[in-house]
Amino acid sequence: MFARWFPMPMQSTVLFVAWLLLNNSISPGHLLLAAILATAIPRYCLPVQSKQPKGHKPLLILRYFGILLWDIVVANLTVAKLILGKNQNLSPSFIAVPLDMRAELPITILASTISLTPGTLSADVSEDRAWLYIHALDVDDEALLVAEIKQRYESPLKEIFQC
Amino acid sequence: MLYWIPLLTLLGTLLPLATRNWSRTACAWSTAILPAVALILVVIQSPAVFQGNTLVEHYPWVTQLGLEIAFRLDGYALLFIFLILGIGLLIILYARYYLSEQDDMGRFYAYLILFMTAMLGIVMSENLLQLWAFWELTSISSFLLISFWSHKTDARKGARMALTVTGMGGLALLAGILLLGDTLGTFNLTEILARGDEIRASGRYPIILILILIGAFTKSAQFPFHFWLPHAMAAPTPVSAYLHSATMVKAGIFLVGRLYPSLSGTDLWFFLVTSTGTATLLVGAYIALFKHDLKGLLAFSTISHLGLIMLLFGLNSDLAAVAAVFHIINHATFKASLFMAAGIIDHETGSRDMRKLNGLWRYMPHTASLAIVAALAMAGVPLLNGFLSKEMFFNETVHQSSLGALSWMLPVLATVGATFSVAYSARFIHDVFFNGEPINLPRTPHEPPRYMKIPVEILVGVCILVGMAPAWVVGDLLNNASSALLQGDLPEYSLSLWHGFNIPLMMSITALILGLVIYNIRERLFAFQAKFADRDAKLEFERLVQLTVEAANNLYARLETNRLQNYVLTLFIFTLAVTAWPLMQIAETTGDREQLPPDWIAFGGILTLSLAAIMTLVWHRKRVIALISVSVVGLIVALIFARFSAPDLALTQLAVEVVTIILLMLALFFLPQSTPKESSPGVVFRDLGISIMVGGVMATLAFAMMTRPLETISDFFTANAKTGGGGTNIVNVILVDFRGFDTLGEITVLGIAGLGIYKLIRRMRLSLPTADSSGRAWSSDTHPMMLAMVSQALLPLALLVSAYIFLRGHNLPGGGFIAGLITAIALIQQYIANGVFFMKGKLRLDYQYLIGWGLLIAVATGLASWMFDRPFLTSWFDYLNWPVVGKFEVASAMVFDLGVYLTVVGATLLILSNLGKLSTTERPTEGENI
Amino acid sequence: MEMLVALAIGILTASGTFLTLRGRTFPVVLGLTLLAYAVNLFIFSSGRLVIDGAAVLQQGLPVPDPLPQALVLTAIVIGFAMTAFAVILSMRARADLGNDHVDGSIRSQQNDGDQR
Amino acid sequence: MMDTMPFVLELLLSVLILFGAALVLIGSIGLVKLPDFYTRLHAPTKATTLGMGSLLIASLIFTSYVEGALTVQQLLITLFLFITAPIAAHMLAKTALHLNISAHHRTANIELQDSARNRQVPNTDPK
Amino acid sequence: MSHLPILPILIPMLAGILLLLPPLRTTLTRQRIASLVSAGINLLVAVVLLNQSATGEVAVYAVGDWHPPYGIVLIADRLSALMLLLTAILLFAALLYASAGEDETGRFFYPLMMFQALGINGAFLTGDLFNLFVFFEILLIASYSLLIHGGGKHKTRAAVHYVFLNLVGSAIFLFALGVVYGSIGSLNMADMALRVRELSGAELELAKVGGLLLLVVFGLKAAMLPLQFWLPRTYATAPGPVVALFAILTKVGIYCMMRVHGMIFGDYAGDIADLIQPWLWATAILTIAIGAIGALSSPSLKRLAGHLVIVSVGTLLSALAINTPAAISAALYYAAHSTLAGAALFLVSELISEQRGGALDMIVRSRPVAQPVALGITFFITALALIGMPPFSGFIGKLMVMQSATTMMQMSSTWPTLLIATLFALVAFSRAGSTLFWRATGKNSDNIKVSSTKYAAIWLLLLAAPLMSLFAGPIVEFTAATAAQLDQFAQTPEILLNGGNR
Amino acid sequence: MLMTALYIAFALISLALLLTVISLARGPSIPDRVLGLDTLYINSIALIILYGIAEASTIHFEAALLIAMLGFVSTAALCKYMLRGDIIE
Ligand code: NA
Ligand code: NA
Repeated sequence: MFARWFPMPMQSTVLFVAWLLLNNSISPGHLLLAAILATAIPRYCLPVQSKQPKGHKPLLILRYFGILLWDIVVANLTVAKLILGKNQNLSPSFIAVPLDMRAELPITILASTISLTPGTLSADVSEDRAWLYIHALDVDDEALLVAEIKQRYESPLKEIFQC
Repeated sequence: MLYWIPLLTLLGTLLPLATRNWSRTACAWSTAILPAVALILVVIQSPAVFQGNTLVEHYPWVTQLGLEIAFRLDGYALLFIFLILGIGLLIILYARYYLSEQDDMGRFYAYLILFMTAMLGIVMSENLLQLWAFWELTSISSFLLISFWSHKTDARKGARMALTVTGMGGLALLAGILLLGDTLGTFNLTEILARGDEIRASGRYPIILILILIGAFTKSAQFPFHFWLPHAMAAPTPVSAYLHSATMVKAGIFLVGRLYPSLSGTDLWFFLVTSTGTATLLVGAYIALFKHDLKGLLAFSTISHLGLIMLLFGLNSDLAAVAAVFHIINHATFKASLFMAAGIIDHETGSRDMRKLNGLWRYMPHTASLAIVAALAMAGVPLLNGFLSKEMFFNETVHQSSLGALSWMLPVLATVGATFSVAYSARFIHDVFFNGEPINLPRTPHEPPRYMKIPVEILVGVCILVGMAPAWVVGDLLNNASSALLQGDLPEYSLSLWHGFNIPLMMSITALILGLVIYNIRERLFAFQAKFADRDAKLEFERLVQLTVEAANNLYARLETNRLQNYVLTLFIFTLAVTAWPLMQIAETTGDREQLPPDWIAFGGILTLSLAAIMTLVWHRKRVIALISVSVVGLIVALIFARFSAPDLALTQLAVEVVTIILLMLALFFLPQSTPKESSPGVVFRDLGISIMVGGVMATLAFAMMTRPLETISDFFTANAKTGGGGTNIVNVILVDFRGFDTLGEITVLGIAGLGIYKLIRRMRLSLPTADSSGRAWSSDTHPMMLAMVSQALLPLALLVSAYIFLRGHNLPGGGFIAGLITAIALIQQYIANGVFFMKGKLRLDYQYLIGWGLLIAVATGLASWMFDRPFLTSWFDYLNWPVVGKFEVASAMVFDLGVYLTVVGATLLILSNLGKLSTTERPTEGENI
Repeated sequence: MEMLVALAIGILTASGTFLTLRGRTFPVVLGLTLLAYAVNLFIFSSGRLVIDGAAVLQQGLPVPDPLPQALVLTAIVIGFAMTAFAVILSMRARADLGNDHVDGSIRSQQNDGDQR
Repeated sequence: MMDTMPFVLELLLSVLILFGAALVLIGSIGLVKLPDFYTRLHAPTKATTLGMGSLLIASLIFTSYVEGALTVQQLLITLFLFITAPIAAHMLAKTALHLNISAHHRTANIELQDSARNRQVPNTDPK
Repeated sequence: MSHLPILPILIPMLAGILLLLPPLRTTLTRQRIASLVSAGINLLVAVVLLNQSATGEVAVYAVGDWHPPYGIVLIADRLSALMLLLTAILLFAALLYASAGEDETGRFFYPLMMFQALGINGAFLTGDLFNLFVFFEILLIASYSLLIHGGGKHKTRAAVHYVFLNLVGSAIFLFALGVVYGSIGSLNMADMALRVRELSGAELELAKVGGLLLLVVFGLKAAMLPLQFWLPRTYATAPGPVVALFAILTKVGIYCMMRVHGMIFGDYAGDIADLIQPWLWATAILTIAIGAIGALSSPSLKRLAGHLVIVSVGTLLSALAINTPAAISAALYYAAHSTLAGAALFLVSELISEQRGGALDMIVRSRPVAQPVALGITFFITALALIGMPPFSGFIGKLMVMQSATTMMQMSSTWPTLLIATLFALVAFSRAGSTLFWRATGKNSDNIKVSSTKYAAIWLLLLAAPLMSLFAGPIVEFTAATAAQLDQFAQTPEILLNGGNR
Repeated sequence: MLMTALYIAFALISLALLLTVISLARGPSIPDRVLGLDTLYINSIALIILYGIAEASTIHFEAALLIAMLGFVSTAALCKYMLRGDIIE
């Protein structure tokens, strides 16, 4: 029943909140509208959504985003410094990160995370989704970087999506 | 009831068509009926006319133009009517036997009667404009008659020549008539004839005279316009007999006579008419002698006699005019009979070449005797009608003195002309009927069928009767005609055979003797003539026309390059041309409205914009780069709108720009990636110059406007947006309410564009590039995984946003259009990220229906207001207050905006999704159309 | 400020004009797009410039002339429809005529088979 | 209303604004300055996220203060940016790899470029 | 209240929309019936409107109930009624002709024809300058789509020229609107006419620029020299029934000059009076000349027809240049005549080209036409009408135009051009006709099946030639009254602002 | 103080705008230019946000929102174009 009305509860929630954010009001009228849209839109979009593993452990999710935010702040400052510094001091590098996850959504989130955080940028994923190629702006120790990515981001994601 | 005369014949054109499948005799009879009735009608009317009355009838047509249906019957007209109908009937009888089985007789008779109608119209017209109408009708119907044997090249060419020459004359005539009418303020003949002095006094007289005479001269084949007539001989002989004896060529003569009272009596008249007449008389007579073709000889003799008549009119003497009228009668009779005789000969021997035709007297004595009498009349032998009018003619030439000391020239030239006419008449008689045996004719000659000769007999009879007892036979007719022509008392003249032994008689005798002499030494003359290249007028004319056409072609080809670049350039240059002058009148470009201070953003923004625009211009050959630059321009324009308090514009501009870019990318995939360097430096320089000027003009205009205060109607909108339109977003209220009609039209445009583009795409067959411009194969990763993921995730959000934009549009920036574009873009993003296959059938939407429904909803909203007896698109709104939900607005404008939304989504997706299909197996299939 | 906007209009118009005078469809389409931008700014400017104006009815703020804005919106939409048609037509021309010249044939073989 | 604004708040806003603007500028500087495409790619994707972030927060605080109520629409913009920026960067990198745009010569394991382009497992043997 | 004035817009619009949706879109038969019916109703409405306007009544319909000068108004007066009737006749004839097969060669034919009519009718009705632009765009986009109906190289090639040129034209139209609004401050034509009298100094000059830019736009629409080159090829390639409807397009341009320039920049506009006349003199004469030359050099009958359209445009322009009520009246009569006869000729050429195999309508020796008599007569009448030969409408029209020239200067410039053009047309037609019908070789293909519907369509148009001539009296009365009414509007635009009059 | 900060910020952003356009003009590769365009979108969002603060109005947030969305779409489309040529397949 619930599944039929809210095939994608996650999205529905996001939409519901987003609507209130947009109008920034919690008047009954808007609550009603939000509810309607949050129900209608996902039902309409369902066909164009490919099947993805569900996320679990909401707390873990929140924690993950917390870390992410903090890293973004740090990342920006480091990168800013690098940009303003001398180009000669840069030691850019391509790095292949082995992946333990295969599902599309987690990989996408991981890749995005990497792109948003310290001097790293997801370039591409190997066809078998076993390798994530990233470009780093300035690395001295690749192994360290890879390890950090895997434990700081991949493992929580594996936990969240249970894959 | 005069109008019945032409009307009957007009109806008469239908009978032969109706009876074309009956027996030929029946067809001929049914053709003859109505003209005969018309003739009877005329005869009934004639007594009144013979008492010197002029019958006139007016019926209003386009009175504002001085154009009315007006007929006139006086002696002059009566004479011509008798000729037209009388000879016409004889021709019908004659043609019955002349035409062969395979000729479409019905069609022939129809044309003939149509022509007859036209002639009657001319001679009976009381209104000059109406006369002109019939005049043109003769040109057209004669075109049909001459080209009757349309499979023959020379028939077609002869017909076209006649039409062109007489048509040209007709146009000159029209100008003359209009000028005349403009001078007198009327087109009615009675008045025009009465006010001749006014015309002659007017400064426009010379122009009027020349224009009208051109009309008359071309029609009557006067030198130098005579050349078309001989080639009209390609027509069946009955046609020649009719057109070139009594009717068509006489139309010009008729006109000159008709307007004689209004236009004659001046030296200019004398000079123009007499000289033309004389030239024609001589040229015609001379050439006639050298024609080996029977009809050719007759054609030129016709020209010559027409010249004679014209000459007479030119003499500015009433007596001469009488002589002219008399000769009109005589020439009609003998020339008609001669043509018919020639036709018979042609018909029975299969040849018209006088070098082959010899000694026919033995084979067809009856026809021969008829032809000989007629020919003698043509030669002006005593006791025949031709003699009388020629005597009068000589008499007139002798008694005029307009040339002062040189007045003797005219009689001499007249005699020369007469001499040659004797010569060619002699040739006609001797070469054809005597002069040994026929030389290998197609058929052995014999007499024609009985009834074929009757018309000839009648006409020849007339020739003799008139010749013997002129006063008794044609006296009254001539008197009436002449007095009607002169519009006054007749001069003294007698129609007796014997005026004593006077100069004219001597002239005649001289002409007779000399003529025979010339005929005897003709061989030497032929040899002499042969020295001159025989210039074929038809070829000359064809060449002339060809040259004109080629000239037209060249000129047109030079002007019409069929190159878009030239068209656009012309457009811009013309734009500059018209705007230049007023702009130069503006003393001070800067107005006195207080200007805004420039600031950082504006500066940076405009600089960026300019850079981007110039980049587009500089790199327009590297297409992708140009594309990117254009999108920069679009972005900045949007920012400028935002900067100057126009958020709606900013939003719309942004959305539109992205869709445009996507569209351009889709197109670029199939188009060359780069533009070749084609324009020469000169061209580039020129184009740059023009562009800079255009830009300069627009910039100047903009600046001049912006720096001046302006009182507009907009305060009304500001004042009424909330109260009248129910919205605080004035722009949106204008769009969906104050000027909702524009928006309705605008989405219609969008919808139509969708349909049109769909049409374009359906039959499109493009080959897919397998590699990019640098030859690199495309990436194997058709739909990058992460992009697909995120796009899917964004779709709901995007839809939410568009819902948001839509709902707030009435009071805050947004609205149906922008919402529609956002939806469309969000969906297109799915196509881009996931591909057509993935999307196929997943969105339950028929975009074409979407357009239809969108437009329908918009229109329906407009129509709804009819129920409240308000005009189309009258808006309605109210504030509802529901429990829980609270107070909210409902407005008809929102329903309208929904229509906008749907149309936009439909059109955009119809375009883009179908365009996407181009490259996939989803190609639209041929065949099914609706 | 007015001067700057006028300048922008001028430059856009000039570039657009120049591109519409080119011989291939794609640059012409780009030119038309630029002209459209120029036109929109032009009409917008005919309502005079207002900064910090109220986009929607608010108390005490200068209201910019809304009519030109509405006109521009209509113009933008129509311009979009027209550009779209022009773009697809260019593709169709390439497909049917084998080249992307605005005359459907390169200068050398001008007017070929165009005698109708 | 700005003159009535408490000093601390104003200070905070000013700092946020300047910080954000500075970061955005730095992003663009990087765009011009950095040696190769892949390094340049880092500049906007990063510098801007935080730059935009702080600007948006500034505006969030400001408008909330002006309207006298919490206005949070800005968060939605931030959300959009944070979702799209990395993917845009990814697509650009992917494109650059496909177009064989060479990395700066001092880039380490430059050979990975090829395996990345062909989306194969890495072949780390130096060419 | 009466919604009559807006019906000519709503009928085709609704028809067009419904033809896109089931149940109408599903079968061809339904489409044919539906569109012919709606065209019929449209014709009926046009007749009613004409009757109403003939009484001198001017209906001003305020769309959205927003009164002038603020809202958009539709003006149903004599002029618009006349033009609407012409369009309605053309539409009906074109659809009738198309229903005999032309409609199967591509999609959306009927909806597009309806939208085309919608655009034209709107242009003839609106009293608002920007709304006029919108309707221009509607009729343009529809014409773009119809031009390529049926497909083929030639159509595409012509379409590229036509579309791109007109897109530039639309841009200029918008520039013009910008200047006009920026200097006069209103969009309602009547209101502008009033405001323009108050202008002076730079504002006045700006208004002039606007008015002249509008002349460029309308001139392009009307195919006025030097903006006429696109027309012959475009019209020659478009499908017959479509071009038949296009025959009114050039007149839209002329109409706009009468309406807009006549009212806003007309005789009573103070310092800006008779803005365009100086430009019209030269262009009129040259337009006639180039048209006549083109006619003489036309390789095909359709091209010839196209050039005759240009000649007629030139003739109309010369009347506008003379710019007296008499001249305007003449222009109106001539416009009506040339539109109908021109449309007929395009359809005739289509028929001819169907019957001559590969030669189509090219003026060259070829196999004879299948129906020499029926087709011949039709062609002959059409030709006479277009050349301006009595007794058909062209003759009256030419007389009117020539008589409207009163001063020696006017006569000496217009008469020779007109008469020479007539002669050229005569020559061109006699060459074309004798070649097409007489210079035939081989057998005609008997397998050609020509439906009588097509003849019906043509004769529907062609009947105008004799009838307009026969009833020229009353018609001229109407056109004269129309000219007078236009003059009245130009003098006292208030009439249109106070909701018309009786 | 806030006003001063704003003006400085405006100057900085305008500078950023110019730098971006320069890099866009400089290229050298097409991805470079696309990157420039993408950055330009971001910069203009910043501009609008600042402008919103300066004007003390939220009227332009939709514009910012739209730019955020549409910027991504066009960047993605351009990349797809360079990768596959055909952006909708
Ligand atoms: Na809006
Ligand atoms: Na709109």
